[in-house]
Order: sequence, then structure tokens, then C-alpha cells
Amino acid sequence: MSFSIKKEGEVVVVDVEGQLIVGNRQELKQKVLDELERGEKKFLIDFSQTGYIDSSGLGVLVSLSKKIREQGGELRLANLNDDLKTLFELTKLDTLFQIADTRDRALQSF
Amino acid sequence: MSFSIKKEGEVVVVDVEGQLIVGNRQELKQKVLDELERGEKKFLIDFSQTGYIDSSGLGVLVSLSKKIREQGGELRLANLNDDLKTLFELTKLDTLFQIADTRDRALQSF
Amino acid sequence: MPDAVTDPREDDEVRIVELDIPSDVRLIENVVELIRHECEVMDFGRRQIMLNVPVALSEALSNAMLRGNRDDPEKHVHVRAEVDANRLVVEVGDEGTGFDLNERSEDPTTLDHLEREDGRGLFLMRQLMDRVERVDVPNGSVVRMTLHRA
Amino acid sequence: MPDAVTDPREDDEVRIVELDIPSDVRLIENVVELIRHECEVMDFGRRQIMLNVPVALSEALSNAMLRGNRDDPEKHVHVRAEVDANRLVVEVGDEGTGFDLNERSEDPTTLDHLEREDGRGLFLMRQLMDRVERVDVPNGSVVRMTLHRA
Ligand SMILES: Nc1ncnc2c1ncn2[C@@H]1O[C@H](COP(=O)(O)OP(=O)(O)O)[C@@H](O)[C@H]1O
Ligand SMILES: Nc1ncnc2c1ncn2[C@@H]1O[C@H](COP(=O)(O)OP(=O)(O)O)[C@@H](O)[C@H]1O
Repeated sequence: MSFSIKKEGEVVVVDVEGQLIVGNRQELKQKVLDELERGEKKFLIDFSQTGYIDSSGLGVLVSLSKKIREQGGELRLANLNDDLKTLFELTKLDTLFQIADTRDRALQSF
Repeated sequence: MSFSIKKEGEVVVVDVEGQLIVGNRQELKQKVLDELERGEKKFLIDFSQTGYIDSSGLGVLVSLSKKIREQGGELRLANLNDDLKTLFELTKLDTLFQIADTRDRALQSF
Repeated sequence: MPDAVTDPREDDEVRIVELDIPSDVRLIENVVELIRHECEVMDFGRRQIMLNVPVALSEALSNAMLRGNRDDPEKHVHVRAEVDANRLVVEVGDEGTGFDLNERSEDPTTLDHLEREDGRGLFLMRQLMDRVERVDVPNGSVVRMTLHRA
Repeated sequence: MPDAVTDPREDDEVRIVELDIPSDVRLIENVVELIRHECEVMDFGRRQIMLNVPVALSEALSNAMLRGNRDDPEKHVHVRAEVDANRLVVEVGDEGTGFDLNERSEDPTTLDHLEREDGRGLFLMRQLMDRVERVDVPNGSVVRMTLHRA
């Protein structure tokens, strides 16, 4: 379980490696909030290397999306596999987030 | 836990990612034996991404080293961290294997 | 050490995993892996192994630790999973005073709930498992979930 | 869901993890992670967490599964780890008929043993733990290992 952050152009890209769950979601939250505080505005979270996400992981995504919007920023998600897509659909969170199929498409959409 | 194999020049390089233990050592053994059967002679096992090794993992390394020698081949190990070095020293297996500090040095030593 | 022989699995085989651990959410991932592995051995479907089992189980475990045991590491969570060719039955017990499962049936997918951070745990357990029940036991509370192999 | 507060760890805290699992060597890694985590919480030394605990525990678990239980998944292994600020005491029990620990003290580092594949398990347990004992219990055998925090 780890989160790697890099900058692609103007976009802060976060890769979620492994699970996003109650045991580690604070780490993701803090990393993104640190970037937001530094003045970053565009965020992309890439799930291509993610296992499963629990409700507290979803909760952190909801909270980050609010905080980023409050600062006038934007959040995109990319590369949800079929199981993760189902999870977003079950919770209707697919209607709250802007979700792109691929990283490139997400990057272009800003 | 996974093993990735690639060819660098004439050398088959195996990266051991995660643990090398009773639950997965057969997989390593089979992968290396397959290459040996294909006629490969020079093998390097790189432990830079390895966690811990148990006695059955050590046993597989001993067995592979014998089989490779029997076919007129050579086996080198590289990138043991301090804990793994201690493990090889405790079992005196550091006297059985040719161990290099870095991958490059191991590759040059063939 | 002899080679590990692959399980000579029989149709009436039942595999049982039981754990008793402190309330510490960082333990959840490994508990999930242990039980997920049992479902893999029993040939549960890919989606069940990748989504239903790990997510529902994580929810039950974190509720037991954080809600039931109020994140007190001196309070333990007991897990018992029974897996056979037909189904997984997993019980997660905590040392809390219990709660009324029927009263907790808010729908987190409504528009006004959607932006809330919490309140999706029981909903997901119900969506992802075939059955979710709660039983009171002496000194604690148990949530039992059942999933039929598919 | 509220945030997981970091353990308000006290000096007299004892953490106990108990597991009961089928004999299946693929479960070993996750069992090791659970107990290793307890040692991390108790501030055991880096080397103990990276080498002593995982290797000795893997050995005890695979011997219990493959030697004691002869790789029969219907036979279970019981693990109990007790960790406090001073030490780890971990017991690994199987359903086998036991063995004489004192008779098993061959040295695998001699020249004629060096090229053998097996026979390093008990040796490593003894090298990596402060104490290794064996006790007979009804219907089985238990190996107890103790490691002082350093
Ligand atoms: N094991 C438990 N012990 C006590 N109360 C629980 C337990 N599990 C769930 N609850 C109650 O049910 C509520 C809803 O749980 P859930 O849907 O998982 O959302 P969340 O935990 O995010 O609030 C919790 O807030 C809690 O009051
Ligand atoms: N849990 C156990 N139950 C029965 N016999 C055991 C157990 N653990 C160890 N032994 C015996 O001790 C011997 C030495 O064990 P070990 O040093 O781990 O080497 P290996 O298992 O590779 O032979 C084993 O071959 C077995 O006969």
C-alpha cells in the first residue's frame, strides 16, 4: 500500500498502489491536502494499480473533492477497473466524480 | 510476491519481489529450471526488492545452484541487504554462493 | 522440507479460519487476505474475491474496531470464517454493546447524502453480501455475513 | 467513520493475537504480517521486525503445517502471539504427534550439510529467537518461541 505523487504539466497525479482503506486513507488525504496548500489546483487520482476501496476510502475521496472544489480546483479520477466501477455505481458516487477511462483522457479533460 | 525474469546480454536476471518462502519458492524454481532447459547458462538473482527468505527459500537457491552447475552454468546473487546478508552468514551459505554487492558487478563477473 | 502438495480438495471440505486480534485498523488488510485466500481455494468467482468479500469484510472489521470497540486496542475483535463449496459465512464479533441493524438502513445514495463522508459501510455490506445479520452474545455483538459462491 | 486514533500505548500494554487456520503454506505470509505488525507497534528493533520475527515464525508455521500436520488442510495450526514492551512470546501448535526438539540439533553449517536443501528450519529458529521450547498438549504439539525486544 503506497501512494506516489508526481506532477504532469499542471496536474498533480496520484497513483494509489494497493488498497485504499481505513488503515491508510489518512495518508492519501494528507498528501493531497499538502499539495492543495502549496497552491496546486488540478488533481488526478489514478487507480490502475489499486486493489479494493472501502467506504472510508470512498469517504476520503468525497472529502478531498469538496476541499479541492472549495479552493477553486478540480479533481478527476481515472482507470477504475470493472470492480471499482461497480463500487462507484452501487454508491452512486459515479455521479459525483468526473471519471475518465484512461490517464491521458483525464489529463486532457482539465 | 512475484518473480520477474529478463535477459541482460547473455545473463538471465531474476528479480525476487517480496518474500521468497515456502508458499512461492516452487514458482522461482520452475522459472529458472525452464530457462536452464532452454539452454541458458548464466543466471543472476537480484534481491534488491526482496523482503525475507525462509529456510525453504534458501533450500531452493541451493538446489538451483547445483542444477545450474551440473549443466555447466553459473549462478550469481546480488543486492542482499544487511538482514539478508546476516541470514546467509548464519547459515554459512555466503560461502556456497557467489554474492555481488550490485547488479552491475554481478553482471561483469561472469 | 518436502514440497507443499496442492490441496486434495473434496466436495464436502469445509475450511475454517478463526482470529482474535486487537482493535487496530492496520490489521484489517491482512485479515482480509487470509479469508479471501480461503474463498480463492474454494473457487469463488473472481468478482467475489476482488470486490464482494474484501470490501464487505473490511467494513465489518472497521465497524467492529471503531464503532463497537471505539478504537480501544485492549478490546478485541473475533473473526470466524467458514468456507465450503457453497458459501462463505463470516462472523465478526466485537466487545461493544451492539446496535439495531434494522434501524440502520439509511440510503447513502440519495442526493443529500452523496456528499457525506461516512455512512456507506452497512449499505455496502448489504449490497455485496447475500445476507447480513446481527446477534447479541455475552459481552459483545456479532455481525454475520453470508455469501453464496458464484 | 471517525478517524483511527493512534494507539494511546501504555507501558503495561499487552497485545495478543490468536489465529486458527488450515494447514496451507500460502497463508503463512499474512500470518507473519499480522504478528510482525504487533512487534512494530511495540517498537521492536528494525532487524527484529525485518529478519528475526518473520523468518523464525515462517519456519515454525511451515514445520507445523508440513511436518506436524503433514500438509493436511483438514488439520489446523493454532497461533498465539503475546507482545508487550519487553518481549514477544509466540506459540505455534499443530495436530501432530510431536518430536524431540533436543534430538534435532544437527548443525546445517557443516561442509557436508551445506549443499543440502533442507534442515535449516529449527537452526534458524534457535539462531533468531532467544528461546525455543516444545510442549506436548492434548491432541497435538506446540512450539513456543521467545524474543526480547531490542
Ligand atoms: N459493530 C458495531 N457496533 C456498534 N455500532 C455499529 C457497528 N456497526 C455499525 N454500527 C452503527 O451503525 C452506523 C452505520 O454504520 P456504517 O454504515 O458502517 O457507517 P459509518 O460507520 O461510516 O457511520 C454506525 O455509525 C454505528 O452507529
Ligand atoms: N512441528 C513439527 N512436528 C513434527 N516434527 C517436526 C516439527 N518441526 C520440526 N520437526 C522435525 O524436525 C526436523 C528438522 O526440522 P527443520 O530444521 O525445520 O528442517 P526441515 O523441516 O527442513 O527438515 C524435521 O525434519 C521434522 O522431522
